[in-house]
Amino acid sequence: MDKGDAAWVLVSAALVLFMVPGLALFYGGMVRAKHMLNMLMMNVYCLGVVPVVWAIVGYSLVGGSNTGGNGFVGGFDLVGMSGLTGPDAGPTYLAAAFALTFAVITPALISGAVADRMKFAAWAVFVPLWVVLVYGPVGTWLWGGDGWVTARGGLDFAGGLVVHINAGVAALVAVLVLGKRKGWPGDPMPPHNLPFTVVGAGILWFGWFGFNAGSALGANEVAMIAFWNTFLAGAAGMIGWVVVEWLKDGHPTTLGAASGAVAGLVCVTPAAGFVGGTAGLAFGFAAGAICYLAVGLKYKIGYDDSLDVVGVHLVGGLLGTMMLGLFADASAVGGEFHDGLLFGGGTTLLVEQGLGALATLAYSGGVTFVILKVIDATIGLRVSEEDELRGLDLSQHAETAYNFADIN
Amino acid sequence: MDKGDAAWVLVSAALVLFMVPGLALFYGGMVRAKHMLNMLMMNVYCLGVVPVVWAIVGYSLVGGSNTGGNGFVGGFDLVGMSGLTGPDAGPTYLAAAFALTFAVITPALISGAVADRMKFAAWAVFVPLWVVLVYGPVGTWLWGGDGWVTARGGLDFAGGLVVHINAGVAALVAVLVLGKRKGWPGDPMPPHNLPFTVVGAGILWFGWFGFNAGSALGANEVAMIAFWNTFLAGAAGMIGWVVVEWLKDGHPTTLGAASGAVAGLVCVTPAAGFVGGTAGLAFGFAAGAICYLAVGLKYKIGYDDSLDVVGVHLVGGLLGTMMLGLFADASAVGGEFHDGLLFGGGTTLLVEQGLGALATLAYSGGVTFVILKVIDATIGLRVSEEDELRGLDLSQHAETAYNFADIN
Amino acid sequence: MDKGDAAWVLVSAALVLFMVPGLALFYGGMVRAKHMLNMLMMNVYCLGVVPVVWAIVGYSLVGGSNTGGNGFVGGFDLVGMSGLTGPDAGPTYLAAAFALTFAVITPALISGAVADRMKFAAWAVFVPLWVVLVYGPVGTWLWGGDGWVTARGGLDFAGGLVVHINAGVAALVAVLVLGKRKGWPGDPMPPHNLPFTVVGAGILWFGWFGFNAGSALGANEVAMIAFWNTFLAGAAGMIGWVVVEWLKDGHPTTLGAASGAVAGLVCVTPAAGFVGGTAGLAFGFAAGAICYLAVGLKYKIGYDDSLDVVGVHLVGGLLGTMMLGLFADASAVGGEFHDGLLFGGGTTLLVEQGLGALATLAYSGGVTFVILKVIDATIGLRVSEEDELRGLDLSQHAETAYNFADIN
Amino acid sequence: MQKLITAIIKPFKLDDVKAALKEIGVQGLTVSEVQGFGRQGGHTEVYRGAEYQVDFVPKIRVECVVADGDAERVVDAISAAAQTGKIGDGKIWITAVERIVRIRTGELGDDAL
Amino acid sequence: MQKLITAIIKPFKLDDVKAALKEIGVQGLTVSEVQGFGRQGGHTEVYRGAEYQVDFVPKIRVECVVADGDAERVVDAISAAAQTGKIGDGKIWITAVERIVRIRTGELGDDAL
Amino acid sequence: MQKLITAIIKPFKLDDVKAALKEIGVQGLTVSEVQGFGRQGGHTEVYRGAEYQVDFVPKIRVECVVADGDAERVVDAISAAAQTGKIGDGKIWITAVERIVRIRTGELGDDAL
Ligand SMILES: Nc1ncnc2c1ncn2[C@@H]1O[C@H](COP(=O)(O)OP(=O)(O)O)[C@@H](O)[C@H]1O
Ligand SMILES: Nc1ncnc2c1ncn2[C@@H]1O[C@H](COP(=O)(O)OP(=O)(O)O)[C@@H](O)[C@H]1O
Ligand SMILES: Nc1ncnc2c1ncn2[C@@H]1O[C@H](COP(=O)(O)OP(=O)(O)O)[C@@H](O)[C@H]1O
Repeated sequence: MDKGDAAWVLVSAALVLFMVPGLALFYGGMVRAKHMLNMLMMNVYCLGVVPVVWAIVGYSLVGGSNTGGNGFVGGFDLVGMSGLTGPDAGPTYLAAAFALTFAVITPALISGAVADRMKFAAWAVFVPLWVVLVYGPVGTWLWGGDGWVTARGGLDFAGGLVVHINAGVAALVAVLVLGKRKGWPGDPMPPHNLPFTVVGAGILWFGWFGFNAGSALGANEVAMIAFWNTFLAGAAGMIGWVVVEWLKDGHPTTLGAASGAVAGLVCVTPAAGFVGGTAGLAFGFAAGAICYLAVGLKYKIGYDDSLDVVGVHLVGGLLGTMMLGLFADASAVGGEFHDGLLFGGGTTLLVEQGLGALATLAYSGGVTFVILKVIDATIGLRVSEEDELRGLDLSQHAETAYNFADIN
Repeated sequence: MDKGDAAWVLVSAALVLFMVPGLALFYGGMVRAKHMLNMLMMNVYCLGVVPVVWAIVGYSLVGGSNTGGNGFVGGFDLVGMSGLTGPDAGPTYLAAAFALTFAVITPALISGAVADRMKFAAWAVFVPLWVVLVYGPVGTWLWGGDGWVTARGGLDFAGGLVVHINAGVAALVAVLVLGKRKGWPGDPMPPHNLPFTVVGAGILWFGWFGFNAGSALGANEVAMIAFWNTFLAGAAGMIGWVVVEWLKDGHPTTLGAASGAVAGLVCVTPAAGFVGGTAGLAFGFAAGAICYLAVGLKYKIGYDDSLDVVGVHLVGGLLGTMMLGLFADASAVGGEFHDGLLFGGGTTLLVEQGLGALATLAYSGGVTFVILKVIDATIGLRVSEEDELRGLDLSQHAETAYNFADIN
Repeated sequence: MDKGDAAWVLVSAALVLFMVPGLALFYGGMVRAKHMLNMLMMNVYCLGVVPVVWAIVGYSLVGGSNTGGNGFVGGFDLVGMSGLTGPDAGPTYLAAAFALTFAVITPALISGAVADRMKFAAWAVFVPLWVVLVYGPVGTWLWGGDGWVTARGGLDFAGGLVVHINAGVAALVAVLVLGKRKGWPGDPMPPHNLPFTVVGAGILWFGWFGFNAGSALGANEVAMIAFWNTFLAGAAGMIGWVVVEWLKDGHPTTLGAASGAVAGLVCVTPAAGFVGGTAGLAFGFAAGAICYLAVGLKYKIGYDDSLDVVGVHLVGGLLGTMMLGLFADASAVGGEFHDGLLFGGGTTLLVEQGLGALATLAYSGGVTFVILKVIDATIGLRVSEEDELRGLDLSQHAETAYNFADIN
Repeated sequence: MQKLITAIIKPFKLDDVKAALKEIGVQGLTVSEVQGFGRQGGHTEVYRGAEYQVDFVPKIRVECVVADGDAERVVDAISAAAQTGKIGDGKIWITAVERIVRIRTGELGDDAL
Repeated sequence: MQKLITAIIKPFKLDDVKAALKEIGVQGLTVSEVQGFGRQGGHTEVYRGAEYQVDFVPKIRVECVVADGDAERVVDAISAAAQTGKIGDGKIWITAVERIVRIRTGELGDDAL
Repeated sequence: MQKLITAIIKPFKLDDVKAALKEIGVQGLTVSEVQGFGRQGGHTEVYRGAEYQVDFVPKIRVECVVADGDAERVVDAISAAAQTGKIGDGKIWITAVERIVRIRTGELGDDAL
């Protein structure tokens, strides 16, 4: 493996790992203080349990040889990292580590939806099950040896389907199964620490360069273009969201700026290495404006998606996946894939993108539902009303986030 | 492009981007709680608007062909990133992204000076205008194709002139135009969250390795030397500031340590790839001690530079730019440029450094003044007294930074 | 130097530097609010003073030619970075910078033990003395030209001995010399800001990739394997700690998750490039469980190790150093060293590991004791009872960490 | 003469109490965060295995100065709104106010309310 | 006998009030952060498009125990210093103190002040 | 009739005061964080060379409603527990409570304590 490529992938894996505490802060700042540690814990727990699962079986499911070559479920030949020995195995370890960071952050995204009411024990069981039963297969479809979506020509550069639609639809199912927080939507539930949310978004953006440009798997031209697109989409996402909310609500908000940047980054994720020029601006502006509008849906429809995982990740992921059907431009990046509608490729790619999205929605939504129902029937999904009121920090973790008053 | 070089520049661009939330925290910790989000927002907004401007016209102004070859104003041939297609364009996208991070952080530096009293709408208009009308040209002088300062032999490794003097003098002009905060200097305005300031400084230092060593544009020997100098100057800056304040005020302060490190980093910025050995210590100690003394000037002269952008960035930038006239050492780094006075180069370089500094002071100061006056006459620069008292978070953004009390 | 290698080491040095503010937050979140800034300051001060010492004499002590070739004390030929000139010196500057980051963070680790009661002036003198008199020699034993431990076959990939046992035993000696905090263990001293602790742990983990995988000194296969092991051990450390505390105390805690991850990372540090497969999980689980139990010892034995530097770094470092005697596997990583007991190497390596550990315990413990006694006799080690009660922020630094109430 | 009504209530009842007072015509009140100790008992926190008993429970103190004749009604309104029937609902007490001034206008007595 | 003067004022007036009290010889006082509800009205915050009405306004409560004969003067001083003339300036009320002790010395009554 | 005992004490004495009150049978109390100004004097902070005088010292306010006959004993207990003998130990004052209700049960008077 070229050492320049290795250096960039090493860094990228570290950057994506760093997104997890970033996400924890981004989400944590938005919950009320009494639920803060639970939100952090749901995220960092993914950093604990997923690597264990990954080393044992998860990586094999995505990176191993395809079972029966059908492109639907991965293989078992790398279970326990078996057979990896000697320095030649280095690149495989690196690939496993880079892929692992994605498997860590995807379930972590869901935590924002179920915030403030889920038993930690339920979450502790949910995450490894979901990674094996949902993330593993969907990852195989796109990024495994002969994933069926990829084989048909569907595109997902860094995780529009595998990460954002996948986590987003799981989040939607989870909030429907879990039910609303006590008091929602009547009671005010303002963010308790927006500076944390802003810094969290900053860390996410920083890490997203590893996520998107690292998905080029080398310090190559595609990485450079993906870096550029990621930069533009985050920026335009912020501007798109802030402009629309300024016009609609009368104020440009800090939370809006942070949310818009994340929306833009989500949206460009499937496309980062497949478009050129200033296309990143289009993905960003569209995501900023549309995700802003989408987060309002929960009040109209009545599902309590605490921190708008549906509005940002599901909607942003779908948007980016479909926009790629318009903007994909093989010549701009020197790749071999169907061009999008706007670049003379007709509707072929659009159809494949839609098919991949639908399959992900159906599979992830369905299996997530089953996992949650099983957990609910055994461990129970929700904390008691009293525990919810006291706060999940005390009830689940026997801790409080802040103690500013010194009394000794 | 060599992949090792590419890997380092990709990382460096990400690191410099990460400086923006770092700067937001560094500054944000110093303001009062009711202005916190506005300070964060002024910074992150730069991450939103500047990339949009950059993709459309900004990069062309600095990286495009020189208009008429006069070295004063950049070209328009890369407007809208036109003509960049195919994988060969990769390195240009990377160069544009790296340069963009500098264009983002430079106006962000100014926010610390105008803190606590500027209308957000005014800032929203100021930033893109300033990037195009001030940053673009000054960037061309040094780093454009045939910038006139560089052509004469003036040196600026990573932004003493283009970034720090440029932003510093703009900050000075801005506070003179805006006027003092209500109550300054009589009322106490203590920092509201010094831990944020310390972490912010840590992030800045971390990112500064990308800023300075990344300016070598490759993983080469100059990058290594620049990394070393950056490390020493940050450290010596901290020690310089803390020792002087300990002697003078009786206490070594955390804010002093953070400020001194930043001062040292500012000062070594123009010189990082042009000096060797332990010269970084000299830049750091000088900056720590002198910037500490410089921040006291505002009370004597009577300008309200809220967070000492003048004392740290203008003074530190000038100091480093001129010290380079003493310490530049072509043989130490294997470069081709005038040696400084101490290394047998006579006063030639000193004169060129002074000329570049004066030109930047005059141009940036003048154009900034005009931009602000125009905004004042149209949108208005300052919030009302009542809005200032309530805090900019509520009045400009309809948000509050912290809600520690859970009442439901 | 290969540019890919250079890129990775540049990044790694930056990552390890970033661990210092990470450590400051990790520790800072655990102290009471009135001591917060002092904790931050003890850490960032290391970033100030150690580089100065390093440029003058420290790097020479570890990286210079061995004095008399005895492998016990380093050389003086690189004092003041003398003789380093021209671009060829680049890699030496880079090596010096990377090594420097380790010399910065090692004394910083000790700060957690002496928290809440040490005079800042005493700490200011302690750090440079300790780096020269303790860190320099022990570093030479392992990583200097012909260090005696390495020469005998002892292994320390990234600092089990040099960093963690070294700092850990110094911490133990320091708390014994300093004495307990007023009120300990009767008075409650709960953490004041666990979100900071969690983010700090996240930054530490992120930086640890530079620490461990960077110690391969290139973007090579060993770096990839070290990266993988670091990932697994941090994860398994978290799970190990949380599972044991959940069983024992009834709750999975956020502080436990953060602490366990750090314990796992500590434990794998000496081994990261010497083991393969899923061995990282073994190091992590063992460290998580055992360090959790070890932190309880202070209440039984009665030493006031404020933030468990002994329980985590000394115990975790010893554990990893000895486990390496079991798990070292030269063929797994393509290295040349004794295999561990489990891989057919017999007890040879175990003995050498034990010898190195004992020597470090004795030397570091002894010299630390002398340094502290000398400081106590001159400057005095402890603040007055009244200063301790008011808080070290006010008494040592004339600052307060937080001002949330706006009164003007 | 006026009365100062001081109520210690559960934090999540503040909105209900405020609404109830508004309804009966109370035009102003002052609230603060306090910590209560009483029958309700506190909770235990655990940090790295060390248990730490917290006896205090977060409460809200509501203070309201009212005209003599309104005191009864105000106490009843607070009582009704703040009651959950579970331990820890809190107390309401009345003390006598000798004089009250509205700073803005200098108005005194009931006019100052 | 002493009086307890309680004043609810605008936070930015605290320095002025303290100075005014110092000037007329008051030697001690106790302040706390409170939230006021009254005519002044609150503000609206917006988070991701959801409006959220905050009825409370930050205020400072100043408490000062003074000798019977000083009460009038103290109320006047606070009133003058805290007045801006705009809605929300706050209230001052007086209650009777039956006994006061200085903990340090055990001194009682006016000597304890 | 009951008495409201208000004590301003040093924060690190809260545990001792609580224990002392528990010992003499007090079953409930309410505490809050306050800032005190008095003889004790504050401290100076320095930010980038600018000195900033803080006159206020953190204190804890303890409020406890007790039966008429217990007031004396409670004041003595607090006084003993909170005393360090150094400046700034604080004050205790007593005011009369006209009525007290336990919200949970509606109990009145001493039964509400
Ligand atoms: N004697 C008292 N004086 C002052 N406050 C009290 C007193 N007793 C209780 N409180 C306050 O009332 C709150 C509720 O009291 P508690 O005994 O827990 O339950 P209940 O109100 O159901 O009797 C306490 O947390 C405390 O704040
Ligand atoms: N009846 C009351 N009891 C207790 N506090 C009150 C009362 N009325 C007002 N306040 C306090 O006084 C503050 C100012 O009152 P407000 O009605 O807003 O304006 P003004 O003082 O100009 O009449 C309120 O925020 C509240 O803290
Ligand atoms: N007249 C007063 N009214 C209300 N609170 C007071 C008064 N005098 C002092 N205090 C409170 O008591 C605290 C201690 O008073 P201080 O004068 O510093 O010391 P001491 O209690 O030893 O006389 C002050 O910080 C303040 O909170």
